Amino acid sequence: MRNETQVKKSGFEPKILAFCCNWCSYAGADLAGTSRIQYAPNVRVIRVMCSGRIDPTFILRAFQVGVDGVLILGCHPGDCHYIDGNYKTARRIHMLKKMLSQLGIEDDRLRLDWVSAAEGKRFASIINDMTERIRALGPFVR
Amino acid sequence: MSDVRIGIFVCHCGKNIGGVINVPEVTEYAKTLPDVVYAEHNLYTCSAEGISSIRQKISEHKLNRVVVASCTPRTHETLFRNACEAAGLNKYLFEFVNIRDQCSWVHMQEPEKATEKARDLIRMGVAKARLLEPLEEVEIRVTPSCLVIGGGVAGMSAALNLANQGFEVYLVERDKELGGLLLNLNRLFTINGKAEEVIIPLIERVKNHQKIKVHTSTEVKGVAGFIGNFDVTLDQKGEERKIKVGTIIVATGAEVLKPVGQYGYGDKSNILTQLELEERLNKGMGDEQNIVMINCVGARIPERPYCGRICCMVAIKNAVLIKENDPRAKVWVLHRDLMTYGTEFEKYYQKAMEKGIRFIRYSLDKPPEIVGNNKVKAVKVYHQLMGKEMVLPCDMLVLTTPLIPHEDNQDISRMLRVSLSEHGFFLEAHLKLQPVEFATDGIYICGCARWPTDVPEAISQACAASAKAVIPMRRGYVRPEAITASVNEDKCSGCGTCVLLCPYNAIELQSKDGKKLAHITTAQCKGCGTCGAACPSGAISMNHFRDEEILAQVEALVI
Amino acid sequence: MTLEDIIKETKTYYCLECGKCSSLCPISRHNPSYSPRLMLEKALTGFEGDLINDQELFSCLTCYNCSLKCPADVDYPLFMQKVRTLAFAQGRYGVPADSGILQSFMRLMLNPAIEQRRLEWLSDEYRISEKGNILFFVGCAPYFEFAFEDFEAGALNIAKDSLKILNTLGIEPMVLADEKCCGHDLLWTGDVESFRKLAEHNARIIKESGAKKIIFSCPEGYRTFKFDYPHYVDLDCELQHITEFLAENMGKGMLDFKEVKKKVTYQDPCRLGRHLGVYEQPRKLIEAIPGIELIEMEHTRDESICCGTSAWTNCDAYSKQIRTERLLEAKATGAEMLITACPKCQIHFRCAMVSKGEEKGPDVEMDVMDIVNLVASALEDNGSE
Amino acid sequence: MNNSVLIIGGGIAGIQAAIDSANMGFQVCLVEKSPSIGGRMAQLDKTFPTNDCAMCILAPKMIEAGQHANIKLLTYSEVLSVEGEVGKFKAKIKKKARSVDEEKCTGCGICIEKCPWKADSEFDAGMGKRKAIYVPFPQAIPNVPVIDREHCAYFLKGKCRACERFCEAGAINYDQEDEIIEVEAKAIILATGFDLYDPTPLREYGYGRIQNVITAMEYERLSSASGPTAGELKRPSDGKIVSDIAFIQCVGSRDVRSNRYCSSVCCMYGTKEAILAYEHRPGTKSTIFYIDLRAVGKRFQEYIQRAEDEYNITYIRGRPGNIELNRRNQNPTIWYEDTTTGETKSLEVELAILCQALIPPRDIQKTASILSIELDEYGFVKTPDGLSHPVDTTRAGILACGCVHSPKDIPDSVVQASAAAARAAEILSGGT
Repeated sequence: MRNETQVKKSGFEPKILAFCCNWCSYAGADLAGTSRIQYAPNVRVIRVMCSGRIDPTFILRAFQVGVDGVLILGCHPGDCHYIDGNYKTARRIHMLKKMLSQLGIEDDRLRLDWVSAAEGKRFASIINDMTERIRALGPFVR
Repeated sequence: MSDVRIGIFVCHCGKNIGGVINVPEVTEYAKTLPDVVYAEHNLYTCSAEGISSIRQKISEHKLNRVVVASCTPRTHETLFRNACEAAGLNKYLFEFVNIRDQCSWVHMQEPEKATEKARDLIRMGVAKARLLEPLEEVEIRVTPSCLVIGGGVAGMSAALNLANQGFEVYLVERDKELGGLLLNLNRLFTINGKAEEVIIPLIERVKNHQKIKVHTSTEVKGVAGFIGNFDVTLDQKGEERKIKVGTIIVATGAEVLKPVGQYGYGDKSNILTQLELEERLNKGMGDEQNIVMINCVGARIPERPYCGRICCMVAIKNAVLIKENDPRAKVWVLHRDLMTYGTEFEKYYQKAMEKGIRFIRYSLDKPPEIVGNNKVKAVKVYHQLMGKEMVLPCDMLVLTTPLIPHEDNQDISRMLRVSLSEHGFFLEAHLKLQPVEFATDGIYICGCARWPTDVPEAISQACAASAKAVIPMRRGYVRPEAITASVNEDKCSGCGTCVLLCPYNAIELQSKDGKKLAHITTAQCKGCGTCGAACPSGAISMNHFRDEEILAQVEALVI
Repeated sequence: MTLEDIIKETKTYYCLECGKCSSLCPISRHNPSYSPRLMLEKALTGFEGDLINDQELFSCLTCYNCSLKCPADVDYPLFMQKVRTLAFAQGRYGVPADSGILQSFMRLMLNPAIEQRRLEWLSDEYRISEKGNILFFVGCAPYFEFAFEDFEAGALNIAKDSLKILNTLGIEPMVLADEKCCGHDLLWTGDVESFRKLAEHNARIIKESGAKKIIFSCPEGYRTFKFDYPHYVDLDCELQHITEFLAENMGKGMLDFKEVKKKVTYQDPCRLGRHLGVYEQPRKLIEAIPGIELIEMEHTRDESICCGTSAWTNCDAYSKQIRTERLLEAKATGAEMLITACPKCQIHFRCAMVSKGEEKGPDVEMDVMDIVNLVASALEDNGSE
Repeated sequence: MNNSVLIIGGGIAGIQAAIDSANMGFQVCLVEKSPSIGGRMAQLDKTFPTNDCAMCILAPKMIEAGQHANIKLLTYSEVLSVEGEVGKFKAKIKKKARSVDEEKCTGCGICIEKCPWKADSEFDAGMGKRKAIYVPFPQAIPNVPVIDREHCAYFLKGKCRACERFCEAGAINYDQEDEIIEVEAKAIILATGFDLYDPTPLREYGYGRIQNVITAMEYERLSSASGPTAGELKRPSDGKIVSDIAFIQCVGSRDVRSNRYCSSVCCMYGTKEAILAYEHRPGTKSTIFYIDLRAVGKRFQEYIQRAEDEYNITYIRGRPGNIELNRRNQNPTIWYEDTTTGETKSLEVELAILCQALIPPRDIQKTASILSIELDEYGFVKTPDGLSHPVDTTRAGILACGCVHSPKDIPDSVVQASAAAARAAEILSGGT
């Protein structure tokens, strides 16, 4: 699945897609901005109301079109604006990860994490960490 | 040819965006995107000039989708949506692209990469905007009346508040009389006034209020419908009656635990609960000289971990009354923590100490033991803070027990489709910020049915529940979230996955043409989209975040 | 007075059983079997016998460290004073220090036939008046002088230097030859009847003297006159500790200090400090002497630590530990001298430095001096000594 | 301006009362003395017993209040006088000069970035710095800065004007003056909350003298991801990240020398803060000193149980006597009696946190005299009969909710806020 000849890992800039829920993680991403915390420019955020909205299809489609890594960011357990949407996401992603591993897709390419509206710094460090991990893995090739 | 006409407005936000991102270049790029017919950049799109430009360009270029690339939807979406609406465009045809908080501000040292990211984000925004659909905010009429279940101090207070605001109230009480738990109390802390002096006038006011219809000896037998339109069946001793209400307040209270089998309660004649002591105090005490009270009987134990919240004050109140009645009497209160929280209760505790009531701390590891056969003669207690066993002579043992939920809370919760917490009390929508609301719109909760409360707290909660109930009734309609889920009945298999997942009980399976199909009560849907993500048949569509829209965004990420 | 009365009077019923008293108590920190809180618990639960027979009943220093910080406003030292009265009535009086020699003297004084020769030390260099407005209450210094001869208690010098300073200010106070013990120690060990007799005697002779104002160099006498006498006798006089009086009159230009190059630290006596609230005047006085550098100890003012014994009772190993620690704290400041304002503090500290045949502990040697002696030694034209 | 309900105080109680009243259809004027609404809750890291992030649940309410068509926000404003009676109150409100034009300001923040002058941040409880032109915190509503004229070089020395130079919206206005606004209201809701007890007078605990003795609110800001240390529990003396800490309950509460009442929430917030310490650094040991563990709310006992079982938190029954400083390592040493064993001991920790009392707002006397309402012996707002009118004051038409009545937790404050809105609605409907 990896094309190691085309791009040298060192010069590779991964494209990462992040799904953020409106109430916690998207607000946390905004706070990173208002706090001017600098992080890797590799992520593109799609806002949804709740991480519970994220259909596995979206993630699979992202890999299909050549996104190198997908991040799902929700509210911390117990903090969900919609009572318990994030628990449902957790279960769903857990299942999806098992399936992806069957396909030989590296575990690091899909990550589920929690960011609160007060955690601008955490948001930034997750993005940086994800970017580095994907950079190390190299591009995901269609 | 597509008839989609998109207009894009890119904001410099002074230097905030423009200082990092090449805004003119991005604007030019935006013009090349499919269906984009117009693009401009503004120093501040949110300024008066920016807003009027949006309105002007909508009509000038017959725009039917608008994209603003600027700060964050969390603070500015409403503003831009309103600008669209003012120009006659459905506000859901607006899409926000965040190029400041999540782009220029966080990549200040990398202007080129930030510009590239802005291009990507705008492309993704346009991809979604092309597919946006207008949404109608439907209005649901709200019947301006409320059903209050429970005629105790909470229920009556809620009813009065609603009725005084001019709304019709059906107050349903299962007992013969209004009044609830307070009917059995002697005096009320911390004022130590007679309970009847509070409850009787309240009952009179409720009974005499022309807006309140009191139904005693009546139970709620069935509830159907949703906010604004509940169909309620009342059952008065077998006689059924149907009413229609817009809102429902649950104020069914709680009951005092009877500690059967504990410390010899039930076997020995001189053991009472605090509630039974109230009656004795009301009628007149005997000549008991040594009174021992044990707190936390049946509370803060593994089987019932919660604290009864008000029991300490009940014990203090009755201890003081005994002492005032006969200053020679000795009163011991055995406790595990005195929960006299706040200003008034702590003072109440101090007053009791002044009066000579003595408090002894015991631990759950070494609970008090009683001495005596047919009657309690003494109580043995290990004084935890002296490390010493004491034997207290005892003419009367009083057990302080917590309020516990009614057993039939279960039935009410099923009927109303609201939840109970693990303790058996009703579960609010959010413990901190929505303490008197249920997750289901239009149904509210107050008083001891939610959690043990004293009288002022019950009244506060009753008024709070009334405040929530009155909002839709005053308005006369509810406009539920337009961003909701909807079911494509042709695709629905009736599997019920969504029904189980919905945190708001907004989905149920309904029979239609011989098939079981998911039906979403739009008025109850909050738009989280969990159902849509899980629907195996792809039958549920989440408005404004439809699969097509999100997939288009995903696909646009990579050119 | 019953135990219940005591509970009411001292507001013990408010006790939150929080243990703040015990955690602040200098005795409790060393002696695991003593806890002020447990004393109160015994009272509140009606274990009167246990309370009265408690070995530790007389260990309390009545230093007010606990009460001053008590969140429930319980007057624990007063509680002790009153409960000891109950105990005394049953023949309990703790372990008197020095075989009870001082208590014996106090009680001997009760004998009306006794004719004291307590002013023999008064030489001509001190000017006193037969009649006047101001009375100097000498206190027990003459007795202490002999009782603690072996480590130079210097108690009498306090009396002498007090007079010297007053004279410098142009004051020639009355001193009374028939003055008796103020009764402080008897009161605090439960002997109320003896205390009453001493109080009555002192009140009578002071009234006869016509004094309008009494100056004390001993904080215990001051405290006793101020807070305890009013419950037993009627005596309408203005009362002042000599440091208060001097601080008040310092600015009048009559006290000229010469330079004393010394680093000193100051021990707040419990009575003067926490009981009476006199913290600033002694400091003001010390700092008025040129060349003196006053360095505060870690625990100072209202947080100061007691010298370890009160009322010549229950002076035990824990008492010694307390004062050893206090001396180490004083030394840690780098000061050369420890100044105090109570003759008993001085006696107790000096005692702690004497190693009576025991294994040598930490080095606690340090100069100790009463503030009165310090001030007198700093006066220009230092004639005496 | 004609408003139906005047609400004084823009913390969670005031915000909730405003939103409820506005949603009922009434015109609301919400007056807040600081530059942003949000109040004390905005300062909190997380909230017990759910450990919700405070800002996550508060910010949407702030935005709702800020954007509601029926709510007029007057921040950085104070009520000067109230005349009239129920149904026809007239209030004079001083809108203090922000030195920034609210209409022109876009909230871009460039002025703050460029301002060279700093002052202690009130929002960070003095643990961090802010600029002389500032918004109290990033999520502030309104997102319009204010020039603190006491720290601004231009106002002090007549030089600088950096903010003006960089503001492209031309919103800086040094000549702006205080404005007096008259507001008519049929009912008034007082929700000015509480202040925090300053433990300096309790010298035995060494606050102000021992660097590693801090207050609970200071801890809250240290713990907060948006705080001055970005959520790292760095102690003040040396920036060391702590892993052994202690909390002292009833500092300024249940104490005749400060406040005799119980502050209601400290046992719980202390527990929460200890749990957060563990979450920041698993394994962290916390000791909580208490007298009575007052955990009376829903799920509170379970919270305490979890704290003990899962978060390495030890509860010791005993109110410490004093805190001493270990000069070698700057650790505070806490002296206490474990009252369940009768032993007097000491415990050395890396950081000691004083769970300070909630006290009436420091200007409550002034507020009370402006509104002609009575206060109780502690300075909290008195209810008319102590029982049946829990959100009323002694004056008809003036209601009160939240901590200004007595210390209480967030759910109870929110309940009272809604209740006050309901009572106001009753009054506005012609009832009593």
